[in-house]
Amino acid sequence: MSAAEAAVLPGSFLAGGHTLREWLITRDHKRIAILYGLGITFFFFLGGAAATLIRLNLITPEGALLQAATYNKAFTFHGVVMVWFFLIPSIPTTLGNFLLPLMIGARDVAFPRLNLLSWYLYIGGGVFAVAALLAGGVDTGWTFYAPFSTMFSNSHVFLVVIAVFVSGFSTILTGLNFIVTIHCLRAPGMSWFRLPLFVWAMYAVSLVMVLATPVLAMTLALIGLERGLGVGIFDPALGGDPLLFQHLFWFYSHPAVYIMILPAMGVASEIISCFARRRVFGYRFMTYSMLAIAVIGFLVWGHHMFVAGQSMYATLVFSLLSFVVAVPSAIKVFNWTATLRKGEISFESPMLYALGFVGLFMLGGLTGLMLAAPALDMPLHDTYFVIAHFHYVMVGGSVMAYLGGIHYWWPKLTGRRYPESWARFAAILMFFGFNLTFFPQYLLGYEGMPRRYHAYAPQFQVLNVLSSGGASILAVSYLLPIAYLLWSLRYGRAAGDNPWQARGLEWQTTSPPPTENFRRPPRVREVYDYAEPAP
Amino acid sequence: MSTPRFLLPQASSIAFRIDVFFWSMTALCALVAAGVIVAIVFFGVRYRRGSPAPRTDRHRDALGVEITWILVPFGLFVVAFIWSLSIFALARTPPANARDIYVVAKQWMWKIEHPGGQREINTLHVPVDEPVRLTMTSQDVIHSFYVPAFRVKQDVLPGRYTQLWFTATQPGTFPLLCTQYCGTDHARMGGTVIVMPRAEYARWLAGQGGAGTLAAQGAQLFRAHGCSGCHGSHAVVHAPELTGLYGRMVHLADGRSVLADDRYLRDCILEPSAQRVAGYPPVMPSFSGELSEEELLALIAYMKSGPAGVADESADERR
Amino acid sequence: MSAAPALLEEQFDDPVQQREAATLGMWVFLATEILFFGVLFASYTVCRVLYPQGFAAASRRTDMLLGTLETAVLLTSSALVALALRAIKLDERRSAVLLLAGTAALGASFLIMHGFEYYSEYTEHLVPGVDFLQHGPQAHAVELFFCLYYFITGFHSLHVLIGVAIMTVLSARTAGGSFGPQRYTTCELAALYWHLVDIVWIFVYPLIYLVGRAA
Amino acid sequence: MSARAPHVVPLRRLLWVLAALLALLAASAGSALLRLGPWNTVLNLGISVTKTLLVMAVFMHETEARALTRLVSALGFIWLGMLVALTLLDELTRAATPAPW
Ligand code: HEA
Ligand code: HEA
Ligand code: HEC
Ligand code: CUA
Ligand SMILES: [Cu+2]
Repeated sequence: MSAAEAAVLPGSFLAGGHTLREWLITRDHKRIAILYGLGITFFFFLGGAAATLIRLNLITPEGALLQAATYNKAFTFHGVVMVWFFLIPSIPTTLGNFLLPLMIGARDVAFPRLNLLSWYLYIGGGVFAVAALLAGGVDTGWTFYAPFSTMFSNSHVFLVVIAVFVSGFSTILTGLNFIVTIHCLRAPGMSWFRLPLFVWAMYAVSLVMVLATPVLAMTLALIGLERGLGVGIFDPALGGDPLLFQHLFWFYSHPAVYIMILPAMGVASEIISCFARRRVFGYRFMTYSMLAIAVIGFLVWGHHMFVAGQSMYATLVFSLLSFVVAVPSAIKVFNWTATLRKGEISFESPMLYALGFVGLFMLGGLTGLMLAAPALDMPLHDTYFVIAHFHYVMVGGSVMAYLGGIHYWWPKLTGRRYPESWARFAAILMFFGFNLTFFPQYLLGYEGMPRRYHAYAPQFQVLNVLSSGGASILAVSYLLPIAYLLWSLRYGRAAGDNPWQARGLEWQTTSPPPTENFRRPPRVREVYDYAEPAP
Repeated sequence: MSTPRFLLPQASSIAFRIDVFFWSMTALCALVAAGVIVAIVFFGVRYRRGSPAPRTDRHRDALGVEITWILVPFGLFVVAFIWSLSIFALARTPPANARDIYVVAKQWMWKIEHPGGQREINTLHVPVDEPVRLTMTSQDVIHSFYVPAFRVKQDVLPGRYTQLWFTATQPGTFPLLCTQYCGTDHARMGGTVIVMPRAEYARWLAGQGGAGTLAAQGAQLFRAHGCSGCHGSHAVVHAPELTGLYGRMVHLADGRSVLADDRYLRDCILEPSAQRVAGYPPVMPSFSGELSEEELLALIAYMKSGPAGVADESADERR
Repeated sequence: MSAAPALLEEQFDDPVQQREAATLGMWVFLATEILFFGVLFASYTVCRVLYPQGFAAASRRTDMLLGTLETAVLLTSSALVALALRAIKLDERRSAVLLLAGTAALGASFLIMHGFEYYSEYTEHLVPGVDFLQHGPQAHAVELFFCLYYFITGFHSLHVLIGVAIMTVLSARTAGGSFGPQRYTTCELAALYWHLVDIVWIFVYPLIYLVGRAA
Repeated sequence: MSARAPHVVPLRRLLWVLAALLALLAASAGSALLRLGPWNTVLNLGISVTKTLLVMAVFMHETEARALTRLVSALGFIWLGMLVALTLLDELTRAATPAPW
């Protein structure tokens, strides 16, 4: 960063305090966001490296590249890292940390020290995860199903459990911090229904983080204890119930998928509104639907257990509730579309990412609906159909939105513009690479190719090769932004305070913002006030 | 299934129904998705920045529209839910006349036992056009029994019985897969299901021999483990008659009534204290740890084998 | 005489806002605590529903007298913190110091009593995974119960231990004049924490010690 | 911490609550020795809930708290309720093999 800082406004949060030490003890939410950004990028590429191994191995039906045990460790590590060390913290801790106080007109989050502590916990958890990898890896799948994880696996389950446990506290503290910040630190005049949808998304996601993560932490602690002691409550030999583990795990992990998608929804709302130059259609419904997702999302976890031996009554209820939770998502998709109507739409790169998000999230969500029907889940469960479903929502949805947000707020973060045509190219390449990678997996799933297989029947090869080919395109499209964003730090032209003519409070301060965020109190107005000229 | 082909065969009675539902859902989703994408493209072009399209009244919300697109999807979801459930209910309700076959999973193989005592590993022979009910358990971790051509799948758990049924409709050979991650060789834990015409199947069964029927093996165990010492008709201990027990409702000491199914019999043997039968002394010991999963299945097959089976053996007890 | 008002951190506009933020944060934290323990209670519920008699038999093996005594101790300590907070607000520093020290002492005595319990269970071979030797029809369910017993009470004792440490420090700091009518948020938050630890025990008590006592 | 004097709970109220808590403790210990069947558990949990409400209302000052605080303090319990309820929905209805139709 240091090269960029010379050109940056004096008094910006990037200026002053250049030493490593000053960064590592900072309490400025903006600097903490940057620290998180570094960690998250690292883990994304680590998880991506594991994905590379997976896709390379699956080019041939025999799985020639990796041995079975190694393959199992590869996808486990891929899942663990991507979920807990990349996607769950991604948007909240980077964009959220940076923007939340700015958007509500505050000087910082409510508990800056806690914020820094969260980062250290995240890194501490990450150290354990990497340690587990170096020690030889773990082979339970990211779901840690008992009794395999407790009594049978002889890999480093313990280290990974600690990794996730520790990073769980980071998530909890971040959520707690955001909830209190939004409740207590809004600028005068910033009423609830003037909050940008991104802030609402942060609020909803924080609720989920705070109420779901403790359950995961404790459940994994039980797994660790059971492993250590050789007995425990999931142990079928004692009459314990392995399905109890699945209940507890999915009580967290289904809401966790909404931890991954809600922030993405918030980002998309900001971008679409800005580039359509129009108030988000159905603003209130957008807020209610996010809260509905956050709450109802807690009541659907059993749809991961339709064929696990769950009772029929439970299946019935969970299936119905899974359909119900799709309704608020439908509202959102339709409202984004309607926001385009009568807009003045331009297609800068953030908008391309946002529209890509809407389309791919929709496709992933719709296949989620199919899985929510037990009659279809019976053949499709634990096949590549499920893999395709969740990569559509998580990679096509959340990662797209995350990158869109990075591009949209890049000028605010750094004061620089990136090369726009490269950015558009990367976005479009990503869209194609993504579909090529994951669409064939729907077909594989329908055809009956199970997941977590390091070798497969020969008739699946064509589709698998297509998928691997797509993954290499995808890899390029992820490396591109790294390259041109880093380039822009040094050579990008100055962005000005509000390059997109956007309306949020964060655009009323300088780019990059000063340490205290606002030099003079921002003017709070109706949200997305594109009918009026920019202040 | 040696030749690669695109569409999976529909080789069970339920497969067709599931496929119809699958493609209907796919069509519905595709329609909705196409609608949204067309709308995005249309708006994107018509309202691109600088286009002359009229934009009066643009910042308005519309309550009616919102309500519509809440209620219409919800309605469709309810329809899908009911349709799905009607199929799933069928898929989870084995017909009473189903042929029983027992499955024991372990890392990384499928062990199959037929009521006639025939055993096989990683292959399952079934007759065509006859409902088959699998009673499954695992010796170690969770596995999942999946036959793509039949569109059926059920996890197989340690310490518990789960059930799966199907009626195969086409003779042939179909892959059998494990779909619950179970350790290193999860991907190799496969096998085949061989569907045979009935006559051929009968011949196959007969040719397998086996160490006596499963029930007969069970009868042996019943004596070897001392069950007959209490449950035999001449035993001194006051213990319930097991004749015709299977399928009846049993009244328990704690006031509950439960159906005497496979699971119940298993629990009675392993954890008798958890369900004491009303009116008997609580003296039956637990046999957990003494019997393997296969032996348990044999005992249960024996107790299920009807009044004749059990009565004969108690007659045996007269020595 | 009384402590100066707390420093205002830069992100807050005024002390009221700062206090509200701290209190809200604490309550959110307590909600997560409930869910931490919640996993254990939910597991307990499931296992007990599966093995009602086994759990009754196992519960009879616990020490009801000690359990009851421990409950009384914790309830009293909870009242003491409430009184201590009141004393701080009224600027009665001496009694506040004593009350906080009393809370810590009661917490410590709770832990000691629990230590005795653990020890006697150890001698009775009731510690799953370490030394568990029980026979009889319900042995498995008893083992399950004692797994949960150790998870729940162990996790709870950890909380008590942390609470004792906090109360000791607060007592010392009160003596040093850190708190007073103008400055008591820290104490208030610590008190909330202690009450929650108490509430958890209020549910542990009947679920662990009182099952099947009448049979 | 405003200029106003902080709110103080009357001494007597605190002592009364302590007395009530100890009395309830005695009640639950005593009732556990009576043969009430499943009602033992119901009664005991009922007593626990009462004690909790007392602690929360008086010791934790919830009677004077903002609505927001009360809501947050209920959240953990509500979510725990959801976890237990839906898990039990599975566990309690599982043994019955027959489908519900
Ligand atoms: C970001 C993450 C994310 C998101 C948002 C979702 C969203 C949804 N998911 Fe997904 N899911 C995962 C991540 C996610 N999922 C993961 C990681 C797994 C696998 C875990 C594992 O086993 O490893 C999984 C697995 C999974 C399963 C279990 C599959 C199996 O293992 O057998 C099911 C089953 O019901 C399911 C359902 C749903 C549903 C109903 C939604 C809904 O929320 C989707 C709602 C959205 C829409 C429906 C689209 C927009 C709506 C419209 C355009 C409306 C109009 C439509 C009509 C009128 C038809 N998911
Ligand atoms: C949350 C996020 C997330 C993300 C972003 C991704 C991203 C990707 N995932 Fe992953 N995936 C999961 C979450 C995620 N995944 C989960 C939870 C599972 C389940 C695990 C389990 O079963 O337990 C899973 C499982 C999974 C499987 C199934 C494995 C199996 O069941 O056998 C596959 C197979 O194709 C796959 C592929 C990919 C690909 C190609 C990408 C691509 O999008 C990745 C593209 C990125 C890159 C390719 C990085 C580019 C960088 C480089 C190329 C440099 C690399 C450096 C070196 C090689 C030295 N994933
Ligand atoms: C010491 C005597 C004794 C032995 C040995 C014994 N049982 Fe039992 N069994 C009983 C009694 C008494 C009951 C009824 C009380 C109860 O449910 O525990 C019973 C109940 C049962 C039941 C439930 C019957 C019903 O009506 O619901 C089954 C099934 C059963 N036993 C099977 C077996 C099998 C199989 C074995 C051997 C592996 C066995 N028993 C060995 C005494 C015994
Ligand atoms: Cu057995 Cu996978
Ligand atoms: Cu889910």
